[in-house]
Amino acid sequence: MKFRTIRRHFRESFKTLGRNGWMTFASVSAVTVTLLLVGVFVAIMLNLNKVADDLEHDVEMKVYVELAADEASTTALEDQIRETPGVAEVIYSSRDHELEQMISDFGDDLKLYEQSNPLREAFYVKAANPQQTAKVAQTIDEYPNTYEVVYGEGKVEKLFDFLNFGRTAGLVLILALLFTAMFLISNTIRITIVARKNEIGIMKLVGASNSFVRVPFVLEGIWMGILGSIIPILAVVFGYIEFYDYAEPRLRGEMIQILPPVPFLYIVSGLLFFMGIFIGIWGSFMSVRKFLKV
Amino acid sequence: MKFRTIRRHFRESFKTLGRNGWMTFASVSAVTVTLLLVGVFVAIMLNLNKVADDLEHDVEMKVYVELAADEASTTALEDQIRETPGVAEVIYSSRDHELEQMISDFGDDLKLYEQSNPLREAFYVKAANPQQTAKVAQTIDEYPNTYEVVYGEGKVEKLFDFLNFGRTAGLVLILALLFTAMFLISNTIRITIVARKNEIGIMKLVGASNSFVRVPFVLEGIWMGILGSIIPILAVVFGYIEFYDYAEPRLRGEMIQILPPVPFLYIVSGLLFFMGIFIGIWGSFMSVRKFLKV
Amino acid sequence: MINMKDVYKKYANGVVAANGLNVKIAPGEFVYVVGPSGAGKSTFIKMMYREEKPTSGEIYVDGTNLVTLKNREVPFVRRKIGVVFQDFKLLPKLTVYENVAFAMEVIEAPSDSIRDRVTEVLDLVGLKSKARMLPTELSGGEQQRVSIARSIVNRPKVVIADEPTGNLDPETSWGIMNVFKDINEQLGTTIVMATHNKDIVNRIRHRVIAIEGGLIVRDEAEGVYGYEI
Amino acid sequence: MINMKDVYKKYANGVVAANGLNVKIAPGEFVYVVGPSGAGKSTFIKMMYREEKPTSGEIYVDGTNLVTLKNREVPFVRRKIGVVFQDFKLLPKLTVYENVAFAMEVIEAPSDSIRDRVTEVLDLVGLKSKARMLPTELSGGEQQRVSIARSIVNRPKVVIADEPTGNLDPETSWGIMNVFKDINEQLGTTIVMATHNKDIVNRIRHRVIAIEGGLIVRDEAEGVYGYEI
Ligand SMILES: Nc1ncnc2c1ncn2[C@@H]1O[C@H](COP(=O)(O)OP(=O)(O)OP(=O)(O)O)[C@@H](O)[C@H]1O
Ligand SMILES: Nc1ncnc2c1ncn2[C@@H]1O[C@H](COP(=O)(O)OP(=O)(O)OP(=O)(O)O)[C@@H](O)[C@H]1O
Ligand SMILES: [Mg+2]
Ligand SMILES: [Mg+2]
Repeated sequence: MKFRTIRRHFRESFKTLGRNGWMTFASVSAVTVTLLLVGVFVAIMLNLNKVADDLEHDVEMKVYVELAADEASTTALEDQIRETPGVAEVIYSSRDHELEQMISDFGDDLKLYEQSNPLREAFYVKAANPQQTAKVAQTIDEYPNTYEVVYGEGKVEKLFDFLNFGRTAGLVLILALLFTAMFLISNTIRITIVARKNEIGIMKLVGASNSFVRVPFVLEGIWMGILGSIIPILAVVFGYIEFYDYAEPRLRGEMIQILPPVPFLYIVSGLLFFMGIFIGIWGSFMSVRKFLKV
Repeated sequence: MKFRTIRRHFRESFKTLGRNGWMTFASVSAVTVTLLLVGVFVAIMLNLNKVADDLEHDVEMKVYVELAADEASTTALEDQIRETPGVAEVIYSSRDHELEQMISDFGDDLKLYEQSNPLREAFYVKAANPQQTAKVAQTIDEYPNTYEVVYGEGKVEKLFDFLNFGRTAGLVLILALLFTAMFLISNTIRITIVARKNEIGIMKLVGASNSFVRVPFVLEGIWMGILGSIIPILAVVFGYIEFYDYAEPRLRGEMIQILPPVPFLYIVSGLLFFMGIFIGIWGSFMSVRKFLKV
Repeated sequence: MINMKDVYKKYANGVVAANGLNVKIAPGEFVYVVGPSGAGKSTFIKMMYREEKPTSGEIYVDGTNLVTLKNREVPFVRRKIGVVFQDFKLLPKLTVYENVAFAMEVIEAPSDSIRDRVTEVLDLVGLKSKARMLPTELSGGEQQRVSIARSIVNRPKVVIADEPTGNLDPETSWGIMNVFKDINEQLGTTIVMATHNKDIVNRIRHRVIAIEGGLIVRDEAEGVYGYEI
Repeated sequence: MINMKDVYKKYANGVVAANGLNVKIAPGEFVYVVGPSGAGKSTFIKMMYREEKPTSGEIYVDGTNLVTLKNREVPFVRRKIGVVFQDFKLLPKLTVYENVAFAMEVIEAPSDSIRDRVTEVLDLVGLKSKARMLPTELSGGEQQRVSIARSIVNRPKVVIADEPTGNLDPETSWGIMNVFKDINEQLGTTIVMATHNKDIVNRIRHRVIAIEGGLIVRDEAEGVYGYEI
């Protein structure tokens, strides 16, 4: 293909974009609306995924220390727990701290125990992989000076089941949505090209090769993909920043956090942009192909 | 319009549906895919809404009874609480029961208190409208024999904020999705009709009135809407029943429940069906109108 | 039947295709419209059934003022007129039979009269055997004859034909001219026919309106094609 | 230049439009194809640039076997042939100028030679002033002339014209015939022209191939239109 032909194809693709006015608008707006949908739902899903992770990481076990243990052996136990494979975080809670906790849960009446605290020291332990909590708990339970390890057996397994189900469902939904988006956009592009089937036939009859017919269509597809991804990207970027500014201060100190805009928004924008271009190319390419056999 | 003309329009609309083969397929599949998306997300959103309701209804306050209160005045307090406007549920918890609870939360060491239980009797109270919990708590706090009312002040407000935000966001998303679906479908229908703009012009030039041209198109729109809603309805109905059969036993006894298939699925099916038809009619009607001025 | 007064037509791109036309065509007349390519014949004809609206001037068809006519009323005027379009304008998804029948369905004719009449006119233009074919399966001349059949199927008061023999061989053309002659003489149908066919104009003598550059340059009863080479 | 051996063509709907055609057309020849409407002229012509493939038989154009030709190779054969289509086949979104230029862009001609040549042929068919218009803004005859301009713009070895004067008045038709005559005589272009124009065939004498019902019924050098009425 000569350089002037490439230039001609570029010129042609822009010209057609303009002259097909209404059809171009229909395609671009289909791309826009669909990518907007994808962008919003991807943003939501990624954040829900984050919430699931946070919930999961909130699972901890409580290790009660033998009453008989002296300070040195307690420290030794702490070190041992820390070095246990799979342990991510160990927080010590003194007997006084435990009592405070109990008073706040069961009423001031218990203040009378401040004199003779009946509670044990404890360690709050998080597993690096929360789904391994049960296994880690079992290991720690064997250590000398461990009185008991509790972690909400039964409940935790249910939570994991639920989160795993949610994550799988979310992934399926996102994939379904991406597929749907691809289908809808390429469907729209295809109809606009079917409407130009006669034109393609004429070009072929006048001696145009397949690539000569196809390249301007594919370029058009690219422009439509780019045009159609602008609004969704802007909307998701500014919408999310707005949302983050609203939500982040309110969630400060909570166990659930949302994703910070960077690099999250780069990823979503990139996804939308390349999806737009990819579908534009793919939709045009496949649709034109059907009518080239003239 | 004569009866034979109405018959003719019906015949015509079916014929065109068949003869436009590819275009019909494109429109119907756009309707199908879009309604499928709508169906799945409406089902999810309605269930998330249910989850939000469940979480909200899980909010309760704990009313501690004065240690001095005898059985009669405790019963009197219970009755008084029950009759307080806005109270939905009152559950009595004896001192023994409270202690059991504490032992299970803070360890067996506390069993030694079984001899001299330091705890108070309590009532667990739910407000009819959970968002009124604070107000109800205040009222109950005034009653004689009430020692203290606690309900997780601060935390509960945050939960409500979060749930309200989630519900509003969900509503906005569903509306946006419905709007998007309408737009995408009518966009697709419009392009197929633009492709038939010349045909409409010819009909008009041969003496057809606007309604004569339009009725078969609108009927076609109806058939496409109906055809396009079949798969989504079946998918949502069977998919949800499947999901319900999987999830319901697992959630039995939990605080979170999912919606039972009836009447939920009737509502969603109805929504999809009428949405399909409505958009079919509307899309055709509006698109044809543009080309009738010949 | 048709009456144009001071009709001007300037297209959006600036071309003036009618530059002050004044014409009266009586009921039952047979009129040829001749002139070079791009002279304004089709524009002249399109204004008679309001495919185009004049920029200024008045047009009456069967007493109706086409310029002030409401959009809703246009179909009723068009039903009095059968048109053979220069580019045929067949409905691509309908068969030959259905294309012709369409014009009768529009006026809500009864089904059996549609069946009989459509078969009859298809026979008249020699396409009875192609009734079930789609326009894309026809030769150029066959398509043109479908357009002719459709224009006469409702026995309209006026038949307006834009170059109805352009794609026909001389023999078929004469056949079509006979059809026009019959409906003109027997039913008193007014016929306006734009044509380049010198043979026909010179051998079947009728009124000739010659248009050039949007102007009527000649209007003769029993005229000839002119433009001798 | 063109050589058909035992060519049959049966369309999907069962119509046999070529029923054993045997024809040899030498380089530089000028051939009229005549015959009644629906005889198979366009089919005969369409097979020469492979718009239609024959059901059986062999077709050679400039030595290439069109029947066994790979799809990829078809454009290269078509570039040797300029075609005037019976239904014009103009690209609706391109202006007159762009439509003609398109045929040159296809062969990757340099921009300035495109500009010069397109202007030249538009002048030849009398449409220089309409270069910036879209096909929908043209009269029937003007569209036909754009199709003619496009067919000759690349100075092809063969020009195949399907009723190129069907929508033209006699004077313009003669002008077009002069264009064909010039390229035939000066460039040695082979010309195959289906026509119903008796005047032209009888006055500019060339070889005449008469087709009826898919068969060649007459093939005369310096023939006449025949089919006298
Ligand atoms: N829709 C349109 N928009 C702009 N200009 C037009 C339009 N239709 C026709 N014209 C211009 O108006 C002039 C007259 O066109 P018209 O079709 O009336 O010619 P005609 O006499 O029918 O020619 P022919 O014999 O070639 O069919 C032409 O120069 C043409 O370019
Ligand atoms: N694509 C097609 N599919 C089916 N049948 C066709 C097709 N094209 C043409 N025919 C049939 O083949 C026959 C010959 O058609 P063709 O177009 O070759 O005729 P023609 O000689 O060019 O006629 P005209 O002078 O009217 O243009 C006709 O009877 C027509 O109905
Ligand atoms: Mg004309
Ligand atoms: Mg032909």
